[in-house]
Amino acid sequence: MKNLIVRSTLAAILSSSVILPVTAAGADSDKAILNIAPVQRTSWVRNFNPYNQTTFLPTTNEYIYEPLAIYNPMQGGKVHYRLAENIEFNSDATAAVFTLRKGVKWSDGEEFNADDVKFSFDLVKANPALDTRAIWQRISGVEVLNSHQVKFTFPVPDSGAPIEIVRVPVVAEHIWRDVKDPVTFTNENPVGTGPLTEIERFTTRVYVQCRNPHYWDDSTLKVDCVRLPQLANNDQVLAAAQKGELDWFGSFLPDIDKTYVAKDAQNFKYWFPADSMVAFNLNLASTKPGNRKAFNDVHFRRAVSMAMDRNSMVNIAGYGYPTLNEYPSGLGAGYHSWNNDEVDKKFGQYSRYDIKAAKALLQQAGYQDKDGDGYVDNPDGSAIAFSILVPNGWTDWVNTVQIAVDGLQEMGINAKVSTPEATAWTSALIDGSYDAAINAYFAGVTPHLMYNTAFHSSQLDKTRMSSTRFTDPELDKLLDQFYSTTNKAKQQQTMGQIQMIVAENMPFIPVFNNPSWYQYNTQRFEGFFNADNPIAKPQPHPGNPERLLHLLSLKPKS
Amino acid sequence: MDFVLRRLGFYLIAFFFAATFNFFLPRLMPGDPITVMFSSQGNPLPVESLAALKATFGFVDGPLYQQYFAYLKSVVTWDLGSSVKYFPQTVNEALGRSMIWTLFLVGTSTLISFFIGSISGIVAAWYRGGWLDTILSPLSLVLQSIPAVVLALLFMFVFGVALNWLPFSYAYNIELDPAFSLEYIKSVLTHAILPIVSLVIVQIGGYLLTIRNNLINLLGEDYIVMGRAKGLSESRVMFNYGARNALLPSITAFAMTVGVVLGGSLITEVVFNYPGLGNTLFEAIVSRDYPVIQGQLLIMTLAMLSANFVADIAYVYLDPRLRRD
Amino acid sequence: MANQPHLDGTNSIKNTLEIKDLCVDYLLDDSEFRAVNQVSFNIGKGEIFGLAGESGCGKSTIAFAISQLLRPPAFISGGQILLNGQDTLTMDKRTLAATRWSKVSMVFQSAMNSLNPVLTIEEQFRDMFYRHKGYSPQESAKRAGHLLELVGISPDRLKDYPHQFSGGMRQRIVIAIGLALNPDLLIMDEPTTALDVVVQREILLQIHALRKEFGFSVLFITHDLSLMTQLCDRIGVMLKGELVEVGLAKDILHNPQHAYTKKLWQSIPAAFDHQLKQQQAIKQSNVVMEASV
Amino acid sequence: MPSETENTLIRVRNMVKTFNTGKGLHKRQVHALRNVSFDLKKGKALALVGESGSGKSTVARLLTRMHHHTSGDVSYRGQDINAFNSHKELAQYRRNIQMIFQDPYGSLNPAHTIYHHLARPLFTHGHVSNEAQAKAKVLELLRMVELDPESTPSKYPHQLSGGQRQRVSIARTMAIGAEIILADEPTSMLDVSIRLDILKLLNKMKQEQGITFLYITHDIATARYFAEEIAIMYQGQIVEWGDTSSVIDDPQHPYTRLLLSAVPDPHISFSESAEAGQALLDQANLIREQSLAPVTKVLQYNRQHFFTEHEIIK
Amino acid sequence: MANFFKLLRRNKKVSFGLFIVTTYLLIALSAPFITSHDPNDRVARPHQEPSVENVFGTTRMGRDVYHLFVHGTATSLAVGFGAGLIIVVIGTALGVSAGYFGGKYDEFVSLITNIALVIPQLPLLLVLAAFIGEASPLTIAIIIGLTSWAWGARVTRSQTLTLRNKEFIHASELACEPPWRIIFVEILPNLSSIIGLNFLGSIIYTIITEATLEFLGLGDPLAVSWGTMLFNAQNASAMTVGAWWEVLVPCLAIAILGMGLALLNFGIDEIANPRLRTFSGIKRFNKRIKQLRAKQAASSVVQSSSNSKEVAYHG
Repeated sequence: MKNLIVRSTLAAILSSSVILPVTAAGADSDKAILNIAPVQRTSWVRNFNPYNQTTFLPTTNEYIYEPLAIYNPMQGGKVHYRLAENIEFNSDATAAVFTLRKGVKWSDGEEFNADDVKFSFDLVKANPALDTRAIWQRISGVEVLNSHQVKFTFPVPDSGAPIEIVRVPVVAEHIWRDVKDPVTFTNENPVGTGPLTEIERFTTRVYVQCRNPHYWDDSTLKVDCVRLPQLANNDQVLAAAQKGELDWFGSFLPDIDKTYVAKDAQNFKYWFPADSMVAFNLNLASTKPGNRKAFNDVHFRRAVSMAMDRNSMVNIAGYGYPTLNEYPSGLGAGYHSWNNDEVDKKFGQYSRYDIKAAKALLQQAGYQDKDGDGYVDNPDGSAIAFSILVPNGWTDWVNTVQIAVDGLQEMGINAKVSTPEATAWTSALIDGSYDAAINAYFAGVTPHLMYNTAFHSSQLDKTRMSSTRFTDPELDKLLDQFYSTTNKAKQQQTMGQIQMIVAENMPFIPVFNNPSWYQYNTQRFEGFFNADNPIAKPQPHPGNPERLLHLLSLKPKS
Repeated sequence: MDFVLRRLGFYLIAFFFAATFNFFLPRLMPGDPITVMFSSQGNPLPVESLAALKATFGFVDGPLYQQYFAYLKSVVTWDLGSSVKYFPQTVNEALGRSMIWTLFLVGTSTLISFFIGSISGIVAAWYRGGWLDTILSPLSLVLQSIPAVVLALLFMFVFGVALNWLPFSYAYNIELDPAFSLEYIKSVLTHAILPIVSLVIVQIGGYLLTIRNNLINLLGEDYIVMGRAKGLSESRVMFNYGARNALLPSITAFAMTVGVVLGGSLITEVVFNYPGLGNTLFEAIVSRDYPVIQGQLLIMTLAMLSANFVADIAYVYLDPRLRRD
Repeated sequence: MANQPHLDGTNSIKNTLEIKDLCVDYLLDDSEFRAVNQVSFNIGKGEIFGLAGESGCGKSTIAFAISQLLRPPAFISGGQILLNGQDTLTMDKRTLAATRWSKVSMVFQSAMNSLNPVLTIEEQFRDMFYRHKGYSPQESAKRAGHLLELVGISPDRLKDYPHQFSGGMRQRIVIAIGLALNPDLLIMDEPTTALDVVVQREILLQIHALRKEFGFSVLFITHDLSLMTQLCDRIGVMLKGELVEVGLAKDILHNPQHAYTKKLWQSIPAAFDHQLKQQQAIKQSNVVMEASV
Repeated sequence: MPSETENTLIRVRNMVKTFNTGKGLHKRQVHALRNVSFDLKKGKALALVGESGSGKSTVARLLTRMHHHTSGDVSYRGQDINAFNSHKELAQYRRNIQMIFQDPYGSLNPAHTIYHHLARPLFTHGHVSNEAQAKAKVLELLRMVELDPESTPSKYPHQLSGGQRQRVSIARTMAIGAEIILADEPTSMLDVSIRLDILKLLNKMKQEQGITFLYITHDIATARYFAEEIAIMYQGQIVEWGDTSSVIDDPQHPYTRLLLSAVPDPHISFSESAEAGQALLDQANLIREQSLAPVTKVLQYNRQHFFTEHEIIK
Repeated sequence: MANFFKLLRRNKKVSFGLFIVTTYLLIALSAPFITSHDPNDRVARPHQEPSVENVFGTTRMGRDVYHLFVHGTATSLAVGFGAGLIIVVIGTALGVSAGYFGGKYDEFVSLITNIALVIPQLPLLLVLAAFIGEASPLTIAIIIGLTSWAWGARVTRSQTLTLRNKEFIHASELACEPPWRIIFVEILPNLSSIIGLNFLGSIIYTIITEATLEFLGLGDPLAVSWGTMLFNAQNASAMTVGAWWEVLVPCLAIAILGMGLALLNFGIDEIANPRLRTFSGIKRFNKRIKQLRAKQAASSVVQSSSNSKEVAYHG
């Protein structure tokens, strides 16, 4: 869940840091310094431990620790090789050999080789706390074939494993083998393989990270340094952005055309491509019998879906930033290349707002107001009444749910909004102690991640993605099948079947895709990704490995 | 001395209560931050990973009494663990850094408002019914009832955004490194103006009214009339005879308001992105950073207790009747 | 006293205090209340003059008016207060401040309350000495020590705070402060009400003796007519803001003229045998007088 | 010791009261009363005279059982008052023994009308059963204390003068139906001209209704006016007691003499005889010190006049 | 009653405060009659300026600010009065009982009260509200009520202690009134101004605190109250996008009500202790003095006072 509209909870009508003009920053004004705001924090704490997913600095991944490769979902999962030159599967996709690029050096001048890779994976295995991506569930062994080849073996045929493997940071063995506790190690002076490894300035308020003297891809890199001012909330980001102090950032900005673009239409721009899918969940295992009965009826679910005024959700609750998702499978525009057109033809009507049809559908299926309380009941007379959970403070979602409730109420369904704290919302979704909720799904390199975490029976109770408790043996089989081959056409076909089953059963009710927050400023740099130049996901934040591609494509304006 | 010792004993008890309360507070609430943080991570976290992480951050299960004693020990040794959100930063580091700023805000604004409030309260009472009294007394009451939030927002909007006179975010210009330089100090001061002024306005009315009312109640006292009859100058009678005595009860009130000021400061810091305890606490609350929350509550309680203790000592110092030999 | 201004061409001033037609009003919410109504009396040099009356009759108001200590809503609406021939009501602020205490000092009603609780006795001497005489702290401490001895308190208690003294001692300290500048007039506003009779007697005897020694005049205010008659040379009786009778103490006792004065005497029961008899006699003579009228 | 008669309502023998004050290291015992003995006889007034702090008010508080005495025997009509433990017994006892307080401004509740102050005890003690009766009785009480029965009941305490309030207090004790009244300086805060009226009223109650009084005062003159018997207290001990006239006109104990010498006498002017009593005053501290010592012996001066001797202090 | 009106006329602060508070009360009570729809309905396009249809404009969500204000008034007042009631009841009960009964019980209550006083309020409330989650105005009222009684308890206790030693209480005890009657009939009426001050002060405190909590996003975002109005305005960066009305309306609503209650509070204080009055007579006083001086100056030419009154002078 990378790009929920960032919670704008903190106080300030509009807040700005009074920052000197960027050009005045530091004596090295001849350096190309890129001002980025990838995350919002109240203070910088010097921690460049790449395994510490929660607290490391946003310039650790990719910028210091270059990945082996980058998978680009926007290009249908295309591989951009970085430290690796090639990835080759064996015939049954139970192992893959990574061939490493020659001549790559660590920023301290030491040579990078296959031992570093094996060391890194062993490190993760030895310290479960570091294995936050659960990589050792996907792989069963790492073997150094020679100084430039590493072989990964998988417990089952898994052509998707490299996607996860390349997300594991590779660190320098000669540094890390002396680290006593890699879990609490803060790695204050990092040695990396990435483009920007030198910490030139560090305060709690701002830090500057500059060019790796030994970077293997030095000729492509045009940015000398990135500078990260500490910004605590959306309002501060906006204030800084309005002054043109930020070159590349990703934040929710209200009325962006008015508040940002209008200040300098020539240079201030944004692009919000579709990201993670947002859907309503009805808990098929609800503890309330009346609700459970209705939720398990696909007609009821379809009627609920048709009561969703998706356009208002996008335009009013979401300021028009999200991307409408009327795919009955929930696939969304981001994965359109995977789309099975048949699915939309067959079930598309159920994921479009049509309150009249919804009412008719309910009527047909026998839902009527039996007890005269003004709300429809099950055909057997048991009552339906539920609250839709939405995390408190996530304003755009709260408004979205309110719009949904308006539609449901109009249809005669007794639905309300409930806004527990995010913690309570998360745990309710994980353990299934809720009736209905709004939820967001993973956006992986392929749609497989979303479907697998949501509906594979092995995933039940593990994350909040499996919240609907919908499983299907056929679906399980198809999901397992998807990565058992490296054949793209076969995968496409499997994905088509998966979509069909999901759309037919409508276990979740997709409404829109979250926007990828991305704004940029062309006063000083050019080469930004945008709708006309859609190379990869454009956000600067650390969950997006493609940002390395983005960084490398930027160059100062002459 | 006896009095001071007795108060100290009370503060110990109060602190113990607060600490105990502090222990149970997060334990009554569902979920731990690790689970929450990782349940939305890219992949389901293996159980072993989760357990290992929990152990690292000190979220160990065990009988409640064991946890409690471990906690008490950590409080006594003031070893409050690490922040979850800003690991590996320790709670002490996080608090230490932000406390300085809060102390600066609260201290400066309290001193200013106590000084101005008391003096104008004394003058208002002395010349009761004069223009100062007629205007200031109801005005300060009204100001007192305006929430700190509203005031801070208003100030920020008017003087920061609309007029653009003063900086209204963070404690100093981030381009400067903290140093004992004129530039840095100037930056700190200009950045502090808006938060301090709004805090002063929130507080000043209270001081003004307390001391005014105290002094008015004293005006009929014989020793004040005697002071005047002695031919002493008006200001000498006003301050040495009137104010000295009227101040005594307001010292206690002064300590009481520290809590209110701390609260006001929290909000003001959040509004002005001031890097003090308020900001830290709020962020900790949002991210369920329990160690930091607990540390915050403890340190704020300590602040309250110390303020009260200082007030007690000041009281004994200023009121000879409490001094026992 | 030779350089005192002369009044109306008279060569010397006989009276320390002359009050002429003094009126004091209190401003109420929508009216005025006359607390002192056209009161006139004189106090001669070295004389003890008593002002008797019940609570609210205006006797304390007069005391406050003399050195201009009244605060709003009370104001002096007429009359003159001549202190050594100078009208205190028309004095400018500076002269007034200089006059206070050096010419008129006061002993207040409540023995417990007339000393500032947060200052030492020495400091309360010192600020006054400094203001009027410019004494150094050492000088003032020395003087203060003498004064305390005069009222029978050990000078080494100068560093003590008021709460460390008993009520009687506090009142003596106030008297000592009151005599510090050799004033012409000492105003004593019910100085002994809060004290026990024995202490009261001790203090008043002391005042009586000091007056002989220093020659100041005293304005003595009390509701206790017996006490007043014992101490004072002359007495004025007040009723509801007006002075209804003035005379020598003896005359007030033996030959009261105003009905109110008589009533006051009648409401004091006799304590001793000889008083009982005397009262009996007065009663009879009144009966005779009334009969004759 | 005082002689006993059948008319004795309250009999106090060797009453001792010690208070514990201070905390911790400053814990101290204060001996408020030391072996106090006296009788209250029906229809008579005993004046308890002393300086402030002599313990005279403590006596009243102990008699009303607001506090318990530390030791000694106190009996009401032969019954030990410490034995009244149940609320009912205590109520029975207190119905008979009531107090009039010194401060007329503090003894009436500013929030209630005079009617409330008088009617409440009537109901509480079952003297009346309905409003009409209560009204009539209140009027009667007000007439008895010479207050205007028409306008007074609806007034609030702040609308009355000090003397009027004290009359209401007296009426209240009547409403309860007390046969013993402990009057704690009932006139000391009143204007001189009113004092005698109040005393006259009390006197009338004593004579006409046979009410018994313990009259606590520091004013010798009113004691003489009102009380048949007098007891002089100093620092928790009674040092001299007996017939009022005998004690006042012929004092035996040095402290009594000191006290009496200090009583203002308009006939003895300072300027004429400033030295009057000066000899005694000069010894004041010595006398005080001696009188503070425990009593060792009681001497009888005449049939109804006793005084004490004290431990000799070096 | 007549006295009451006389008092109002004389004390402009009280009457002005009373006017404000009454107006708010009227708005709150008549909310269903002076609004036409649910305040959460989206009735217009987002951020419409104040106009005839939407007198206070609309919010980012297209809700009518006037409707939000009216219903918010009801919520805020209910929360304020509710918490005020809880605070007053707990504070008075503890304070009076501790002050009256004294002894070990008093020591215990005082200890608890003093501890509650030295624990910082707002941070605690923030944490509590966050942990409870989805804190509705009712929940907020209850937690504020349950955590804010200490000041009232302390003041009431000390006042009760003073009363306890008043002679009229002794007299009631001697008259054998039962303790409950002494507390309720004899003591409580004399505490009315303290209780009133506590109540008004608590209302102000609660309304401010509720708005603060909600503003920080710790309340129930669906509740219609001034705090959530501020929170939503904040989230929509209303000031930045020029929708000043969305911020100004709740700000002024809170500030004006606060002012009204404060004036009322001040008035009660002045009535309870007339010495504290800001003495409006000073102007009159100065005028009167001036007149007198003028008159004296005029008459000083004519030799004064032949109209001395009759005084019996001896000798």
